[in-house]
Amino acid sequence: MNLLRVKHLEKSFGGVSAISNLSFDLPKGIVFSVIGPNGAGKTTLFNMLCGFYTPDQGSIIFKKENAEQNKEVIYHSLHNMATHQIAACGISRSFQNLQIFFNMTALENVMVGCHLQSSSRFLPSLLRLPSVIKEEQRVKQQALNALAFCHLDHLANEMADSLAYGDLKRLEIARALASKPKLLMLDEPAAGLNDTETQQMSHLIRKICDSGVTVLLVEHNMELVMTSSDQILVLNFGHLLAQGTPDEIQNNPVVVKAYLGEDI
Amino acid sequence: MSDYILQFLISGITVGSIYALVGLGFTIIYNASDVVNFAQGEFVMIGAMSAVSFSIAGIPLIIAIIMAMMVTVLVGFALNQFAIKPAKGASVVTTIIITIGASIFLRGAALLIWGKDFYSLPAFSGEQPIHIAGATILPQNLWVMGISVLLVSAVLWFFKYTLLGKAILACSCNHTAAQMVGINVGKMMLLSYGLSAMLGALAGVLIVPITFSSYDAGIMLGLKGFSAAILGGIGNPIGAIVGGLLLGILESLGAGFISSGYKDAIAFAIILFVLFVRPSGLLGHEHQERV
Amino acid sequence: MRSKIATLLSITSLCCSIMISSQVYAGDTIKIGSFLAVTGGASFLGDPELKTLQMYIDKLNKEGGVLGKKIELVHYDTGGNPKKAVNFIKRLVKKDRVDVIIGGSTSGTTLAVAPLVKKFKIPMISLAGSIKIVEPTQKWLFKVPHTDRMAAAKVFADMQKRGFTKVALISGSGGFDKSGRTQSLALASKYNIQIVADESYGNKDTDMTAQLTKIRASDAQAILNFGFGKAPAIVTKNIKQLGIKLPIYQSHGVASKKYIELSGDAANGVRLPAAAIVVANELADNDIQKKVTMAYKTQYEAKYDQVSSFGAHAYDALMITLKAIKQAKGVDKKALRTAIERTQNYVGAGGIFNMSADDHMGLKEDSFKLLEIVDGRWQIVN
Amino acid sequence: MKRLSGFYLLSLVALILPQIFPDNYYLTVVGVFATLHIILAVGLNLLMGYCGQISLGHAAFFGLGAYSSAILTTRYQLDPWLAMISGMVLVFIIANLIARPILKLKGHYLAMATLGFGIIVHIIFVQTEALSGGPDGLGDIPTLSIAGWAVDSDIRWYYVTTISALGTILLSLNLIASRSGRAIRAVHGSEFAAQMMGINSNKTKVMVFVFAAVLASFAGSLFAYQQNFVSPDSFSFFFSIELVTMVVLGGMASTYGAVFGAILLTFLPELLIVFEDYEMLVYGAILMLVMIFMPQGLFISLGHQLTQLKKNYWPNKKPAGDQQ
Repeated sequence: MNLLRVKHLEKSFGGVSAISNLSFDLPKGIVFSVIGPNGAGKTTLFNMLCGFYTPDQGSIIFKKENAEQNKEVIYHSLHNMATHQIAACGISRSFQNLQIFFNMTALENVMVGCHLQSSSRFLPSLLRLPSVIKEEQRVKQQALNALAFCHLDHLANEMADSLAYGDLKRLEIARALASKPKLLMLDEPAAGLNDTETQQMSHLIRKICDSGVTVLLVEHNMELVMTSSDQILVLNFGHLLAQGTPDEIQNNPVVVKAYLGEDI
Repeated sequence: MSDYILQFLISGITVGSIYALVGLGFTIIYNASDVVNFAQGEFVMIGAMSAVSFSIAGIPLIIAIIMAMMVTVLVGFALNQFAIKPAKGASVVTTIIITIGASIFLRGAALLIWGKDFYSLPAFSGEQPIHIAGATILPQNLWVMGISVLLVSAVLWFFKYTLLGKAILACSCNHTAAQMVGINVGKMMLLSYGLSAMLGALAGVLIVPITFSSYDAGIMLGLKGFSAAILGGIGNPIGAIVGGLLLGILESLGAGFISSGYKDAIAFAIILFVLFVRPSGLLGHEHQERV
Repeated sequence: MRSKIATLLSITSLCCSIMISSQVYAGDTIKIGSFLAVTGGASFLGDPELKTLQMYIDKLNKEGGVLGKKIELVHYDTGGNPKKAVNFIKRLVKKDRVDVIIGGSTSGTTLAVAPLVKKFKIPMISLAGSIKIVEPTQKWLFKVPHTDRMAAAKVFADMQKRGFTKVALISGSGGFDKSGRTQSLALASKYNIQIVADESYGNKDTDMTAQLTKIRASDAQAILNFGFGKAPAIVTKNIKQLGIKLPIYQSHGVASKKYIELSGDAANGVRLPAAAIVVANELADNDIQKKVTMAYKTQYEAKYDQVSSFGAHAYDALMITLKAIKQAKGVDKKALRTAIERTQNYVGAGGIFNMSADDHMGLKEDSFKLLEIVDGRWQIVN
Repeated sequence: MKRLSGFYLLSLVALILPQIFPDNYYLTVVGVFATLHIILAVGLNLLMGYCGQISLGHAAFFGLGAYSSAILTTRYQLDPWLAMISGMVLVFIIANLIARPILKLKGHYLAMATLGFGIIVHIIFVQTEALSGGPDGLGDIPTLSIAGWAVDSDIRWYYVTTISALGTILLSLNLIASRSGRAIRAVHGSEFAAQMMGINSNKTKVMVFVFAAVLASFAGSLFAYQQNFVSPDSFSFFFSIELVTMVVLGGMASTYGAVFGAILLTFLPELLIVFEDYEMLVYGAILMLVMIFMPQGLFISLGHQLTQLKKNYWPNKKPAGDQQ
C-alpha cells in the first residue's frame, strides 16, 4: 500500500534540468533510500517533497491520515502546498547542513517539534491559562521521550550551540520525530560521522522504522545504505536509473556502469 | 507646463547626485565589511565644515578641500579601527547601533568644534544662473553633477579594473577566503572606510555652497543616502547611483506636482512600493536561499 | 535562575542610587528656572537666549543681585523636544524649587508645559512666537516676543501700500512657520490681498526650486516666506537662481546678520519686520529704544558674536521679571504674577511693553520696524 | 511558581520605591517615562530579540496610539478609555495591513521599509494640521480616570504606568514560555526548520509585529493622557532609534534585558545633563563602547559575569537556568 506517489516530476533551474520525468511509489513502513552521484537531483527531490521548491510539472500525492474507511484512498496533492501545510500532513525531515534553533536549549528545540501535536493559541498563552500549563507539561514529556529515543536526554537543558556535531545530528532527528510524522526524510544523516556514530545512526534508523515511521533516506555512505534500506532508488542526472532491493541494485549492470564506470 | 518638468528634473538631478554620492559611500563600506554605516552623513558634514574652517583661515579653496578630505579620511580610519574592528562578527543590529553611536559621537564633537552656527562656502564659479530652455541652473549645480559623474566612474573603474578594488570586493564576499589568498583584510577594510570617507567629504564640499552646513546636517543626508543605496539594491555601486538620482527626481516631482509638504512621504512611499515588488532593491541580486 | 535574581538586584540598586542622589536645598537666593532649545533644529533661537540670560545674571550678581539676594539661573536644554520640556518643568518646580520660569524657545515646548504652569501656579514668561500662547489669555503664562499675527499684519500693511493684491506664500514645516502661515492666511483678506499660492518645504530640505517654479507660474506679485533657520536663506537664493523678479518678504524669524551672510547678494531688496534691536545703531537718536538697544548690543557683541532678536527677547523677559521682583518685594509667586501683569511702559529691546489682565504680551504693532536689506545692510523703511 | 520569582521581586521593588522616596523627581517623573519605555521595549524585544525582525519605525505606532487618543478626546469628546481602545483597534488594522508585505523583506531592506513607514507617519502628523494640530501639537487632552479615581498626580501616574509595565513583562514572560513563544523563537533560529515543524512563519512574524504595535499604541495613549499634550517631535525617527538601542543595549532575546535597557536609557540623559555641551559626545561614546565590548547587551553580559563570579565562589553542579 503506497504512502507517497510521484508522477512525471520535472524541475529545472534556468536550463539545467535537475529532475526530469521522475515517477516512483513509496510503500508504507519501510526504509526507502535514494542514491546517486553528486548533482543527480537528490536534494532537489527532497526540497520539492517538502515544498521549498515547486515542481515545474508533475504531481506528488500523499496518503491522507486514516482514509481507508471508504475503500477509495484519498490523497493530498502536495505540489501546490506551503511547507507548513505539507508538514501538517505528516512529513518531516532533517537537513544536510544543520538547521538547529541555536537560540534555544536542546529540550526547547524538540518541544518546537511538538508544534503540530499541541494547539494552545496566542491569547491563552499570553494569559497562561490552566489549559496552556497542562499542555506545556504534556509537550515537555513528549519532547523528553523523543530525546530519550535518540539517547540525548542527558543534554536536555544544554544550549543547542554548546552541543557536539554528532549530538546535533541526532537532535535534529529527535525534533523531527517529536512531530510524529508518517514519513521521515533524512538528508545525509551520516555525513561527518565517524564509524561508531554511523553504526549508532544505522540502529537508530532501523528503530525509527520499526516504530511505524516510513523513512526516506538520502546518503552517500554505501555501507549504511545497503545495511539499513529495504528498497533503493538510483538517480542519475535527474533520471530514474533503477529501483529495487539492495541486492538487486548491487549487481544491476546499469547502476554499476553509472557508478563505477565501464571496464574497457 | 513643460518648462516645469525640465526645472523639476534639473533640481531633482542636482539633489539626486548628492544622494547618489552619499549612497555610494554606503555601498563601498557595505561591500567591504557588510556594515551599513549610519555615520556616512557625518562624513559629509565633517568634510564640508572642515573645508569651511580651512578656507576661513585663509587657505585657498583647492588646498582647503584637499585638507578637508584628509581630515575626513582620518575620521574614517578611526571609525574602522576603534569601532568596527573591535566588534568583529557582531550581528547586523549591533553594528547598526554602533554606527548610530558613532554618528551621535561625531555630531557631539562637531558641536564642540564648530558650535551651532550655519556655515557656507562661496560657489566655485559664481552665482550667475544659466538659462536652458526656460529652466535655470546654477553653476554650482553643474559642478555637483559633473564631479559626481567623475567620482562615480572613478569608483566603478577602481572596483572593476584595479587589483586593489577587486581585493576589497573579495573581502566582502568571504573574509577567510580572501585571507587565504594573501589579502590583508585589515588593510582593505581600512582602505574602504578611507575611500568612503573621502567620497563623503567631497560630496560635502560640493553641496555646502548650495545647502549650507551645520553640526546636525549629516542626519538627513545619511538617511537619504541609505534610502538611495537600498532603493538601488545594497552593495551594488550602480544601484546606489540609480537609487540616488531616482530619489532626488521623485522628491522634486512629488513636491512639484502633488504637494510640497508631503514631498518626503511620497518619496518613501515609492521606496516602500519598490521594495514590496523587488525585495532586494531595483538592481540588487535576488540571492536564492540555499538549504 | 539565581543569575537572574542577582541581576534584577542590579536594576533596583541602579534606581535607588539615583534616588538618593542630591536633594540639594539652596540658600537664600532667587532662583530663575529656564528651559531653552540650545541644540537641535531650533538652536538658532535657544543659543543666543541662553547666552543673554547667563551674561546679565552674572552682571547683576556682581552688582549685588536684587533685593540683596543673589540670582541663580537653573537651565536645561530641551533641544526643542516637548517631551523633555515637560520633564524639565517638573524638575525645575519639584527638584530645583525655582521661583519664576523664563523659557520655551519654541511654541511647541511652551504649549506643552502650559497646563503644568497652571497646575504649579508659577509665573512663566515664554520666548516663543505663536499667538496661541496668549490667546486665550492664561493666568500664569506671559510672552515677550511679537506674535506671528503682528508680523503678518506689518508685512501685509506694506504690501497694501505698494498696491500688491496677489501674494504667494511659502512656509517651512516647523511650529513657527506653520502658525505664521495660518495667521497670514487668516489676515490676508483684511488687507484685500489674495493668497494665490501656498507652498511648503521641510526645514532640513536643501532645494526649493520645485515649489518656487510653481509660484513663478502663478500670477503672484510678491512672495512671503514664513520660516527660520537656514531654509529661508536657501529659498532666497533659489528665487534669484530662477530669475524670479518678485519682491520678497520674510518673517522676523530671519532678522539676523546670518541670514544676509548665507543668502549673499540675493538678499538685497528683501523686506521683513523686526524688533528695534536688529537696527540699534541705525535708530534715530531721539528714538526712546535707542539707549536700551545700544546698551544690550554693545554688551552682547563684546562677549559673543552678532546680536539677534531672539537674544533680545530673553533680555526683555529677564528685565521684566527683575522689575516685577522689585515691585513685589520678594518672590511670592502670586504677587510676582500680578507684578508682571502690571508691567507698564517698560522700554525693552523688543519694543514698549504695556501688559494688562487680558494682554499677557503688551506689545503693539508699532513695536515692529519694517526693514529692507540694501547691499548687505539693514535699512529702516518708514 | 519558581519561573516567575524574578518577576515577583521586580514588582515588589517597583511598587515599594514610591513609599520610600515619595516625592523624588527621578522616581515619579522620570520613572513614569522609564515604565512607558519598558512597555515599548518589551514589545519591540519580542519582535527584534525573539523573532529576529528589525524595526526602525516602532515610534510610528506609539504616535498613532497617542494621536488617536488625543484627537478622539479633544475633537470628538470621546471617553479616554474608549479613545484608547479605538486607538489600539486602529493600530491593529494598520499593523496588519503593512505587516504582510513588509515582513517578506529581510535584514537591511526590512530596516529601510520600517524606517520609511515611520517617517511617512511622522510627516502625516506634521502636515494634517486640521486634525493633528500640526508641529505645535495638540493640547489639553483630558487625563485618565479609573472608576472615578482621576489619575492626575505624578505618584498616581507612576502606579498606573508601573502596573501596566509589569503586566506587559508578565505577558511577555508567559508568551515566551509557551508554544507560540517557541514558534516565534524558531522562526528566528531557522525559518526553514520552523516551517518544517508546521509553523506558518509569515503568520507568526505578522502576529508578533501586530502584538508589539498594539502594545505601542497602548503606551502611546497612556503617554498622551499623562502629558495632556502630544506633538510630532516625540514620535520622530530619532525615538525609533532610541527604542531599538534600548532593546539591543539591554540584551536581545531577553525580556529583563529590555527592561534594563529601557530604565538605563531613560535615566542616562538625565544623568548626562551635568555634561552640558559634552552630553551628545558622551552619549554616543557610551552606545559604541557597550555595543563593542558587550555585543550580547549589557544585561546578559552582566548576568554572565555574575554567574561566573558565583561559580567561582560556590561551585555547584546545577547548570545555568533556562534563558528568560
